[in-house]
Amino acid sequence: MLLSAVTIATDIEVAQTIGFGIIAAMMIAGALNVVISKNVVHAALSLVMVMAGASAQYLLLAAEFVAVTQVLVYIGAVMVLFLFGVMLTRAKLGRDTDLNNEKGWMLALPIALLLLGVMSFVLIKGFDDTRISGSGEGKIGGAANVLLSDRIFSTYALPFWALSFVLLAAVIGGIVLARKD
Amino acid sequence: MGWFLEHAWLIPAIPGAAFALIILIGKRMPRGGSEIGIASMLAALVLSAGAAYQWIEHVNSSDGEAEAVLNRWEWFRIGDLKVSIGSHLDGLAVMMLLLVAFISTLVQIYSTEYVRGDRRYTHYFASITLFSAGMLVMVLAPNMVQLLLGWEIMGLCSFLLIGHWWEERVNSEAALKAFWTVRVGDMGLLVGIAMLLSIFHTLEIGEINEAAASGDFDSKRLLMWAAVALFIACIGKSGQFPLHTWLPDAMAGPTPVSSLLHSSTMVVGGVFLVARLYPVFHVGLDMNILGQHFNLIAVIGGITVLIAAGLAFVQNDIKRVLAYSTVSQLGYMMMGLGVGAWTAAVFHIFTHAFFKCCLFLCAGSVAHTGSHHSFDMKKDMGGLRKSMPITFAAWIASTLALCGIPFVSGFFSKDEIIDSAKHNDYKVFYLVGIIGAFMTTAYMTRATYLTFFGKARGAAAHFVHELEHEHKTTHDSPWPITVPLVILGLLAIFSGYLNAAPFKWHWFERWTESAIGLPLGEGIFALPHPPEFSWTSAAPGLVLVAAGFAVSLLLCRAVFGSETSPLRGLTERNIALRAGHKFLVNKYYLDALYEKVIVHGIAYPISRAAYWTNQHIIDAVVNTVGKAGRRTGDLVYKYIDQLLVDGAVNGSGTTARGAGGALQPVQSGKVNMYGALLFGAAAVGGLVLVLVNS
Amino acid sequence: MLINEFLLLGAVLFCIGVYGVIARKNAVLVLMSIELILNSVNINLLAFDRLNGGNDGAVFALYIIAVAAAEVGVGLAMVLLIFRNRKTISLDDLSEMKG
Amino acid sequence: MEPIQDLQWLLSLGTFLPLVGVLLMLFVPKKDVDTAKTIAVGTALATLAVGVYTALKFDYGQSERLQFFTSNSWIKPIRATYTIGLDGISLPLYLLSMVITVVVMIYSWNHVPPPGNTKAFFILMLVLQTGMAGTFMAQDLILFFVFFELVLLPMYFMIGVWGGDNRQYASLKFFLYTMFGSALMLVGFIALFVVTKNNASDPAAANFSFQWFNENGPDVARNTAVWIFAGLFIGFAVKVPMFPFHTWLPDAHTEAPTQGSVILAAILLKLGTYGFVRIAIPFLPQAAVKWAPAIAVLAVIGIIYGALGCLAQTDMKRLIAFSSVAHMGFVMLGISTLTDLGINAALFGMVAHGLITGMLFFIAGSVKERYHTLQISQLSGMLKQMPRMGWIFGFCAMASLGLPGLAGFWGEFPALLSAWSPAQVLVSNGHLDLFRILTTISALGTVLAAGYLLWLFQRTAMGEPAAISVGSAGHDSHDIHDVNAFEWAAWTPLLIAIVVLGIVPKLLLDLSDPGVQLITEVFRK
Amino acid sequence: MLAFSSPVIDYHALAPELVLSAGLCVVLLVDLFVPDHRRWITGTLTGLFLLGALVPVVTLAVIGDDVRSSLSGEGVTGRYVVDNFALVLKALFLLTGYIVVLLSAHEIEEGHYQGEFYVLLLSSVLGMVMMASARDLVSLFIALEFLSIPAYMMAAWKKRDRKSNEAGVKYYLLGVFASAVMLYGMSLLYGVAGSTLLTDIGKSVTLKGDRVGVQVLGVVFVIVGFAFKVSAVPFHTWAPDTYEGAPTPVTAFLSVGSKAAGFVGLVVLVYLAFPQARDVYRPFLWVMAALTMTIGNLIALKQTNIVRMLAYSSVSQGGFILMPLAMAFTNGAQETSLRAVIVYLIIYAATNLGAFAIVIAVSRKTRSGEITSFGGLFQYAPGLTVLMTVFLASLAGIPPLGGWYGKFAAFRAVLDAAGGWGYTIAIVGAVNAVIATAYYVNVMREMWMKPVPDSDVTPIKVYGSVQAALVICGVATLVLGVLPGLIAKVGAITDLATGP
Repeated sequence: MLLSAVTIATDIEVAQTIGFGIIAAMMIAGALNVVISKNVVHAALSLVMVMAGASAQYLLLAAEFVAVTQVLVYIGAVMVLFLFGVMLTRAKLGRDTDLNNEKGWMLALPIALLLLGVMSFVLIKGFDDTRISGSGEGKIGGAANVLLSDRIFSTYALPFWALSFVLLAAVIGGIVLARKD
Repeated sequence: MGWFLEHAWLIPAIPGAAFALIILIGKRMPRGGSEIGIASMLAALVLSAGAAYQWIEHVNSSDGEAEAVLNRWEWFRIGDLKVSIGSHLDGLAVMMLLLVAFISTLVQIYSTEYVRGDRRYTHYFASITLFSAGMLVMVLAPNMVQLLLGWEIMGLCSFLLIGHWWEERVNSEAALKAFWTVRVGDMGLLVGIAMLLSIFHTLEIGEINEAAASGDFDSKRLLMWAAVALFIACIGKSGQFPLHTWLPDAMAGPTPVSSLLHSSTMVVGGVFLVARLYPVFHVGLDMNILGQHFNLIAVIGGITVLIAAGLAFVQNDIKRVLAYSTVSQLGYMMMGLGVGAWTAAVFHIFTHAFFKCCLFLCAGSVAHTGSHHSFDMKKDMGGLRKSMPITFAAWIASTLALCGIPFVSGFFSKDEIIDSAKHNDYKVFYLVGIIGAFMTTAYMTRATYLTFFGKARGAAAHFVHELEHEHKTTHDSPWPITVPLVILGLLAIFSGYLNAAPFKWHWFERWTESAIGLPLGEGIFALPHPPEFSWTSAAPGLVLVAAGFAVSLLLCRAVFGSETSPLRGLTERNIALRAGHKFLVNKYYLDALYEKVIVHGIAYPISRAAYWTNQHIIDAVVNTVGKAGRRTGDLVYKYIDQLLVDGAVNGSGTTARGAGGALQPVQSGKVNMYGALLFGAAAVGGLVLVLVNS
Repeated sequence: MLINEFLLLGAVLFCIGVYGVIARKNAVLVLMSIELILNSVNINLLAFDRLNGGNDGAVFALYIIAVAAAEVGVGLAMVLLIFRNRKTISLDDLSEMKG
Repeated sequence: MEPIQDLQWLLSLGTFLPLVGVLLMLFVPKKDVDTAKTIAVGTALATLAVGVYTALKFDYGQSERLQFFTSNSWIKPIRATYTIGLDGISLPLYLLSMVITVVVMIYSWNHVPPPGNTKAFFILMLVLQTGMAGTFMAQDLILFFVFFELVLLPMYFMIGVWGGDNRQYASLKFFLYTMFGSALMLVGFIALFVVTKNNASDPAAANFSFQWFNENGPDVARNTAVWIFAGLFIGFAVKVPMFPFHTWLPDAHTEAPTQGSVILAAILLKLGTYGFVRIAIPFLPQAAVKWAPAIAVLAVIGIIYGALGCLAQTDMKRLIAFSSVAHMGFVMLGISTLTDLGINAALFGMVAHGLITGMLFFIAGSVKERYHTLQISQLSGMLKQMPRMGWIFGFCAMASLGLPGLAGFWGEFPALLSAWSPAQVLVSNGHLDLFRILTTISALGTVLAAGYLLWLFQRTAMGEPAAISVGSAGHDSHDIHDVNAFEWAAWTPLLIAIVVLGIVPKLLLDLSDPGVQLITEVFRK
Repeated sequence: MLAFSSPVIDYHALAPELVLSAGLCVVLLVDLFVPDHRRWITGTLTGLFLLGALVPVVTLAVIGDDVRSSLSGEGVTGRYVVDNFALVLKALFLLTGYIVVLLSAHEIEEGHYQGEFYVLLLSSVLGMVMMASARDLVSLFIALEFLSIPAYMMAAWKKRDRKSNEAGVKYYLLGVFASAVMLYGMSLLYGVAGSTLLTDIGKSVTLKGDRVGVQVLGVVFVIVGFAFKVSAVPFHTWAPDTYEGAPTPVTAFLSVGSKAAGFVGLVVLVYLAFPQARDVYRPFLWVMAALTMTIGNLIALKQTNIVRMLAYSSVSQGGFILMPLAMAFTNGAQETSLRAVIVYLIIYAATNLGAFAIVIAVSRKTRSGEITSFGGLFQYAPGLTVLMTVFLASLAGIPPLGGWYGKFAAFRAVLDAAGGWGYTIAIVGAVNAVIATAYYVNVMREMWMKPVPDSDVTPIKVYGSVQAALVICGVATLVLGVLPGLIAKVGAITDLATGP
């Protein structure tokens, strides 16, 4: 809402970029904390930060419905699940030295860096200075959401219908597996 | 052309059928199948005689060269190659037919007595009948395939008959040795036939001979190799040096077998083959080395004559003496063929068959009646001339023939070979021939002396003693034995007159000559005409024969007979020194003495050495080759097959399993590892493909 | 704005997630790392959506969010299951079967 | 060459009749052994009767043409057809498979090896029969392949279940070897099809029938053909077996029950050589020319090597098994000459080897049954204890070593003749000397054959019976009895065939020659 | 405001899915009200619905000879297409599901959560059925998750069994990793093409221009996702562990249904989305095929547990299916390749399900998964032995059992493609076919030639449902081997091959 209200102008891009930069830095920091933190709860909270940041980025990308859904589903539901998971498995709430594989980083780091190298290489080469069109016309506000919902209920109706069954199955199965008997 | 000539195929067919009959019902026949065999042989004999008669008529009616009588049916055909089966009758074939049928008949009659009561009486007659069939098939062969058929059937029967008493290992060993050695030669026959086919594009003997004689072939070199290959087969079959060692061992078989197969008929198969394909050998093996024009056949034949004759001196076993003698005589035949005396060689086949067969049968008769189945001349014989007069007479007649005493059959054939060698410029072989004659006489004299003269020893002494006990002076073998002996003895004396050069009687030559296939006298591959007989050229040979007789007799008397001889004195002294007359009686000491005489004697060192060479080098080579083959088999099997080839296969299996094992650590069970693998593979795959594609 | 800003952010998040799933032993933390990856995908999709127009990317992203929720549910149910059976949620211990 | 299309049902009947027997037997309770045996033998006899009827109806004047021919669609999408037919080349083998099955079944009547389970044993034999007969009548590569492989499993079980002590290893080896060969062979088949299809002017007409390959195979480019031939070569060479793919054979033969050995020797080995004659050489003549020297060399190595292997054996059955390597070497030598003479010899050799080695294995089986051992060193004097058995053994040994007048000779001798003067193409490629050297070496093989066979005969049959067999070594000598009725019934046909074929080789050669002429025509120029 | 135009739905085309989803609800509800001793009702119902769903598949095949789409008017280019290709596979999935139901009847812990199990099974089958028709990235993704998520849980269904837990978790985690990678790839593809429709992607992914790298990475990552599903090496690691730990019927289901679904996804992608990206997918799939066959086989040689052995065997069988796929679009081999993949899948399904059915039947008595526990099976269960032999021989590719035709078709396809790639992989395949035989034969040997390990030769009681499954699989294996023409004709599935 905040950013979508702003009229589009080239100088705004600067602000957007700055905003992006700040949020991105925050997200990366959070993400790193998720994977290296020694405290499970801290990791979970960092994940919240990443999620929120992502939501903000979605707004920057003029996808407000997704952004809202992100907040609702991830921060609202998934994170709660995670925290329940942490508690139900009686993980230590404080620091825990037993979260990582021994020498796990020695394997993980090269792979991650290799992937990063490959990905950034192709992305930079492929989308060198491609710009996202400044105009968010037709994408902002209620009209955009209508379009989105039209899409969901016409073109992507079948997957949507399937998705409901996926969730049903996940719930049924999850209950069976998780319940104590 | 004549019924008998047209139906000559019946001659082998009847014994063949008889063989089958004997196998099937022989055991149930009153005489164990022998009657079938004899009947079939008689039938074959009659048919052969008829064929011979008609052939002579045929020759007489055609002036000049008589065409061979061919009667063929297609056996099978593959593409252009047609192989027939049937009969190819010419002088050579007719002569062989008659010979084989005749001798077979006599030997079978002889055998009814000789092997009476044998546990495999029926088998014996089956085999010997089959042998005759095989030999007749070979003799009649119009092509190489049929010849090979007969050839191998003879080999089989030889194996069966040598090993007739297979309960004893020695006999079966001898049978195997015979078969293998001959088989080694047969390699040459197989390859040789293949070569002939590639040279002449046919397997018909008539056509091959014609083409070879007329020079109608592509490569003389190939023809030479073909002849060499075929000759290797002849060496094997006819016991020529260096494949002669099986023949003496083959004496392990019953004596009639030795007389039929291993002296008179089968072993001349090789000679027959050379005679049959004479143009091939004559043209192919005509070598010219260092300006000396000679034929390989003659070389081998000549070597065999001497080597075998030398060996015959040191044998104690009478059959072995005769066996070496056979080898030596076969050498003569080969030598005759080699020096170009085709008729003489073939004639020698003819006469030799009678007297050598007779000699063997005599030996058998002696063993059967006089020496209690022993063939050891020194141990179990001696002094039998009075008690077995018929046998003795036959023996003497045959021995005379073998030694080439004038006016007895052997003289006419052997002398012509020697004469031809001289006449055709084979000087060395002339010498070989007369030296051979000398040695022949010498060893035969020794054998005769040991068997029939002197004092009866061992089993013979026992036999003589029993006779005295029964107040009889003679006890010869029963009639089935003596009748053949008498017939053969007479033939040994008189058969030679069919081709008696001194009297200018050349019937045999006239009747058989058509089979040579080569022109006489002129043309590039022509044969020389046989020499005119003259007593002067025969004289050196005769002198040597006489000398051989004399020397040998003296030596024998010195060792075994005369009490006044200085050599005898030696033994006297030994007795005096050592104590007692036991020395005389005891065979062992006699043997020792005999050995000493041999060792210190003059004539013997060479043959001793030759025998040693034979036993320790040539025979050892044969045995070693056999052993080495087996050993090689062992090694190849053990190391190459089981370790290498099999190992490679099993190894690859093991490697596969090993590789599987090596890969298992990937499957560590750890999710993180799996994840790392998944992402890592995706990253690497992405990287590689991105790099490749951009 | 350059699209690469978002894409590279996505790439970085992706790789951090990958690092997490490999290096982490605690099952819950691995699940969290996966969420990082899924988020990076969403950022990508939305950036491309913005580039291409047509809302497909946004729809895709929404579905991914839904599926991710289902997956997390299932995942945590399984984590509880193994915790109940083994009293630990260390993935290291899940290696009874191997080879 | 237009095939003759009368009596189209006959071959299918002959091939699949055994399966009807199998179906019937499935309903027989396991306990009711006699009924099962009766059905099995009855089926085999009925099959043989069909075979004899086939032979009677065969037009011998036109043996180069396929007869009883029929062609139906089978697997349309891949253009495999159900094309069957017999000509003079396949008829003898087709019949031989039926005769051998009957004979083996009669022998099995009271010779089912441990662990028993007669019903299953007979079922396996019937299934084998279908596979064998089918292979020889198939006129389509895929059909051929299916039948070719059909024999694999029954034989595997026959060796593996009813075999000797080391049966599991042997059967597995047999199986894997054959699989290895047939996998590459299948690749070769398909490659051949694809290549011919792509070359053809009318690719839509392409199919897997032999006829198609006969017409289009020779046009394949030589280099490609050589590679495809390699695939086929390995497939067939393993089955033959040629050196160095032979090592499965001694093990399989040694461990197999008598019946298995007989079928293996008599028919299964022939599938490989038949494949060469029927498939590899006529379809890819240009590659055959390239490969012929290599095949010849391997064949001769096989001859010598097999013989040396025999000399080293201490086990009678293993010795006979090794002799197969040598004999099949002669067959392959004949084939490699690419001449009518050589290939005819090979075809004759196949039948002859089937009869003779089959007999030898029968004897080995009966000896084992009586003496409870096949160690040559423990056998002796068989002739004395069982004269008939001994002489039959001697007879077969003689036949095996290639004595003229018996069947074995006509496989070896013409092969040698042909090897000395191989096909004209080989001569013009400069292989004449090689072949001539090989001929000489292989002639040595005949000597070695005489060596090991007679040596075997001497050691086992001659001499006095060994102590072990006269009752002192823990079992009764009344085990040792001469040839019994079932054995006579089973063996007599084979023995007669060995003699008859030996004396009248024309019987087979006239059948096969016209077909062979067609195959070798191309090599004569 | 734009008016929402409701899509016109072709209910006939969607009927199989609808029947299944209805079945899902019905089973769920019925389960609530069925007393414990009547639990079999749920299983039977599930089976009936699976067969019921087959009815519209048949009618669609018979009536609708043209291509349909769920949303009328989209035709071939639709996002959800019902063509012959899809129908054949739908039928395969439904039958696979049915056989798994038959196998599950007595195997899933009796009385516990049977209803829920069947619901999950139905969902998973529904996901597969959708997969066969999915023609855009979103549908593919959803279908994949739809079939996977229930499968994760089914793998862990034996709740008290630590191995089963482990199997579920591993499967789940690896599955999520793989779908994460795949999603990233999909996002890239979407970014490049601007559309989620596979045919549009097919037009854009040309490996030309600046964004080659992005395209390549997208293709690779997407393939990785499906390679995981088909357990291609090196993405196979989960398979043995999961197969071993999961309840055996689930293992059968995973090794057949889930794998087939993965292949369907791969096929659709390769044929519709990547036809111009041959230089990327061919080497990638080629290497994977070679590795999959070889490594799967080599490790299988060492296995002592029958299920684990079958797991590796199924890994290597996957390699044989990948082989023709790698060579699609090489020298016009697309049609034979497609046919090879489908035929192979069908035959493999029949054979492998049969093998697992035997394992289920036998392990009820032996209570062991070791190969040695099959020792002497022939002595007390000759029928099972013969059937198992049939299945194993079919897996080994020995005529006249079905497997040979699958192998044949695969070889045929790669040789059709000709060239070095094709010939080389064919040789690799041929050699592997032999290695594979070794471990199949090992089991046969155990059954036929070894003694019974505990000398207990009481006959095995085989439940009726398992018997039925065995009969279906056995007959299918035999018939498909002798008359492969029956299914080779499903090669009218040229829709995909001729492509857009």
